[in-house]
Amino acid sequence: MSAAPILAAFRQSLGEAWAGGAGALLPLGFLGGAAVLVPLGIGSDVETLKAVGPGIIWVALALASLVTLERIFQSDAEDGTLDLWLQTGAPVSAIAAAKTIAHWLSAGLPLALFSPLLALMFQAEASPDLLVNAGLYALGSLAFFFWGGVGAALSATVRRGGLLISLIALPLYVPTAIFGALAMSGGPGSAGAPLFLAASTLFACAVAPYAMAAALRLAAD
Amino acid sequence: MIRGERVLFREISVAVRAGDALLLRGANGAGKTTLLRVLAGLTRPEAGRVTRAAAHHWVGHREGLKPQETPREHLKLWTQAWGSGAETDPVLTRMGLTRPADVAGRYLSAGQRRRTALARLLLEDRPVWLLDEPYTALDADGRKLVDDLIAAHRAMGGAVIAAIHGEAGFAASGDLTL
Amino acid sequence: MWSYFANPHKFLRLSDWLAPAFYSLGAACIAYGLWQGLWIVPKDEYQGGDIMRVMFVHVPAAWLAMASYSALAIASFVWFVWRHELADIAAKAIAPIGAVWTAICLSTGSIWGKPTWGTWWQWDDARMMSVLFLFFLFLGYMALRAAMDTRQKAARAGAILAMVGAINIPLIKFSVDLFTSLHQDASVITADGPKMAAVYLTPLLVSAIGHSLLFGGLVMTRMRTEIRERRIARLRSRELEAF
Amino acid sequence: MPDFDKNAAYIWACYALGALLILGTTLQVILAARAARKRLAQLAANDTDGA
Repeated sequence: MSAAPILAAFRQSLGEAWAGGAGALLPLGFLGGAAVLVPLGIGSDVETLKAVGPGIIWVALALASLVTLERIFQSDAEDGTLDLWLQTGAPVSAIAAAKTIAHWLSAGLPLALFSPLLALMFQAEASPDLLVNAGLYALGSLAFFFWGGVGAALSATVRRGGLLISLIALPLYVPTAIFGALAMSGGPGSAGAPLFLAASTLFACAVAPYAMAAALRLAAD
Repeated sequence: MIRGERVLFREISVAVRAGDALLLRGANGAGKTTLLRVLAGLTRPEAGRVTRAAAHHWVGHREGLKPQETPREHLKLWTQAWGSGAETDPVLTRMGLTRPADVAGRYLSAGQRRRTALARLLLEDRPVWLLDEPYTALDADGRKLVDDLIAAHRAMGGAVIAAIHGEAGFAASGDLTL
Repeated sequence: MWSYFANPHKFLRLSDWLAPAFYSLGAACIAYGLWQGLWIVPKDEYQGGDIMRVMFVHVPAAWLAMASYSALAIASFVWFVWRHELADIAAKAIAPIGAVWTAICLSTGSIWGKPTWGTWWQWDDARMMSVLFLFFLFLGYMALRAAMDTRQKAARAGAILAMVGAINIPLIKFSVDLFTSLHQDASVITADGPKMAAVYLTPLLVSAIGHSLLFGGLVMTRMRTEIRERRIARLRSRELEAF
Repeated sequence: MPDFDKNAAYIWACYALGALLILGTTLQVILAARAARKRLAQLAANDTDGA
């Protein structure tokens, strides 16, 4: 067995994510748009915005992952590509993971890298901490994409599966959201939180591909 | 094999040898596609098993071509995925896809998409071809091309299992009516 | 052992008398718990006075919320590994009933919270949060099953999701505990554990047994219904084919 | 009726809600079971007619 099918799946997904010329701009616009609505909704009080800012970015990341994941396996199931990937002989879990990572690279990671700017808009002090936070957002969003991928694979053959993905993924997003927000709170107990965040992301990377593989075999059946 | 509450077929055994061409026949909904998918390992049979002694190619009724993918990109991708190292240009020429080679899938005609899917058969030499309605959407030229490909494949000792609804343009070595 | 229980006919015969037995015993236990809880048990000033009587509904519901998800996960696992149809029927039967008890747990917890904490919803209570996410797991499971077009697909998709949920529960629980422990130790509901006086413990245990029996009876009845529904579907499709 | 302190309304609300949900579920389950049994009996009767 070689890694060639896995690399090819990765490459195809990257191409797919960037198709239409928008690429990462679309999710970026989504994140920006969703985040900018918040001050309009809750007012422009500096202290309030400073307090809710990190959390808003987590929520926006979770939403962005759900929005981008809706089609990743569904389109494969519809156009017959899934049948081909299942017959390459490579582990389906590895192919599913490759596709998920490709979509994370084109939607999750750019959002995380963009987060310091948003944090500044939410009145955070400019400091190197914002870059650390960007790393935490990147780490956490990877878990979002993997768990969301499970929902996406399970609802690959369901029409209007987007709502279903959200319902399935929501409880699975909880640990990441909690550890992530905790790591940025600076309060008591926040010291260990980045480690917990990393551990829960690792857990997602280890478990989700197998669930995705089982779900994709089902989608093709 | 059970689909929903319907038993499609039971106790079928399918075996092909080198040079064989097996035609699957049956009315719409009889289970031709399902049997092919079972043979390809995509669908799990309720009972029984499939023993595959050789690698196979799969061309289903969905082409597997992405809307943003051009035929050339499609063939490159699968050459890479299968590690076959085949040249794509001769294949494109053989399939009559030179002109639309760089047109994205969403702008191709149904026949051109089908030709692209069939082109995968030439990327790597695999003994068994599983074809689901290979003539769909093809013009007379295209049908002739399919017949030629199958003839060449069988001459080289390959086997074909195809679900075909109408007339087949080649002499089958066996029929299986579902 | 599994193959014995996996036989739908044997199940139908067994549940024919077992389900009514569960119903009557469960009703008797719940009635005893109600009587004790509402009339007999003295109010506990440390637990906020009479309000702690809510515990005789709330705690059994919380226990069943967790037990029913465990049962769902086990049934899914058994189906996934051994493909016994009855295990899938059980999983399908458990989910909505489990969701109902989870909803009871959430709503009574919320009503209990208002006079004790002053709010209908306490984000700092780890148990309420965990049960809320459990509720979402149930909802997702039911929605996924409903979205699949054949029963085989519903069974497979449901089993995958139930197992993914089950291995995530410890992590969710841990993260929620961590989240709440940092804010404040708000748990007023300390009604669990053997440290409770026997006057409360016995009626509570009897109530919990009663709820469990009722739950078991309902699941069995739903399984019987599902077995019959599947037979109906089979007969219908046979009629269709005869045409 | 027992006499509770200031929180009587909350207690009764809890018990009422629990009873409502449990009885409602039980009713639904039993009705569904009956309907299925009846339909199956009907179908089975038709089946033997046809055979």
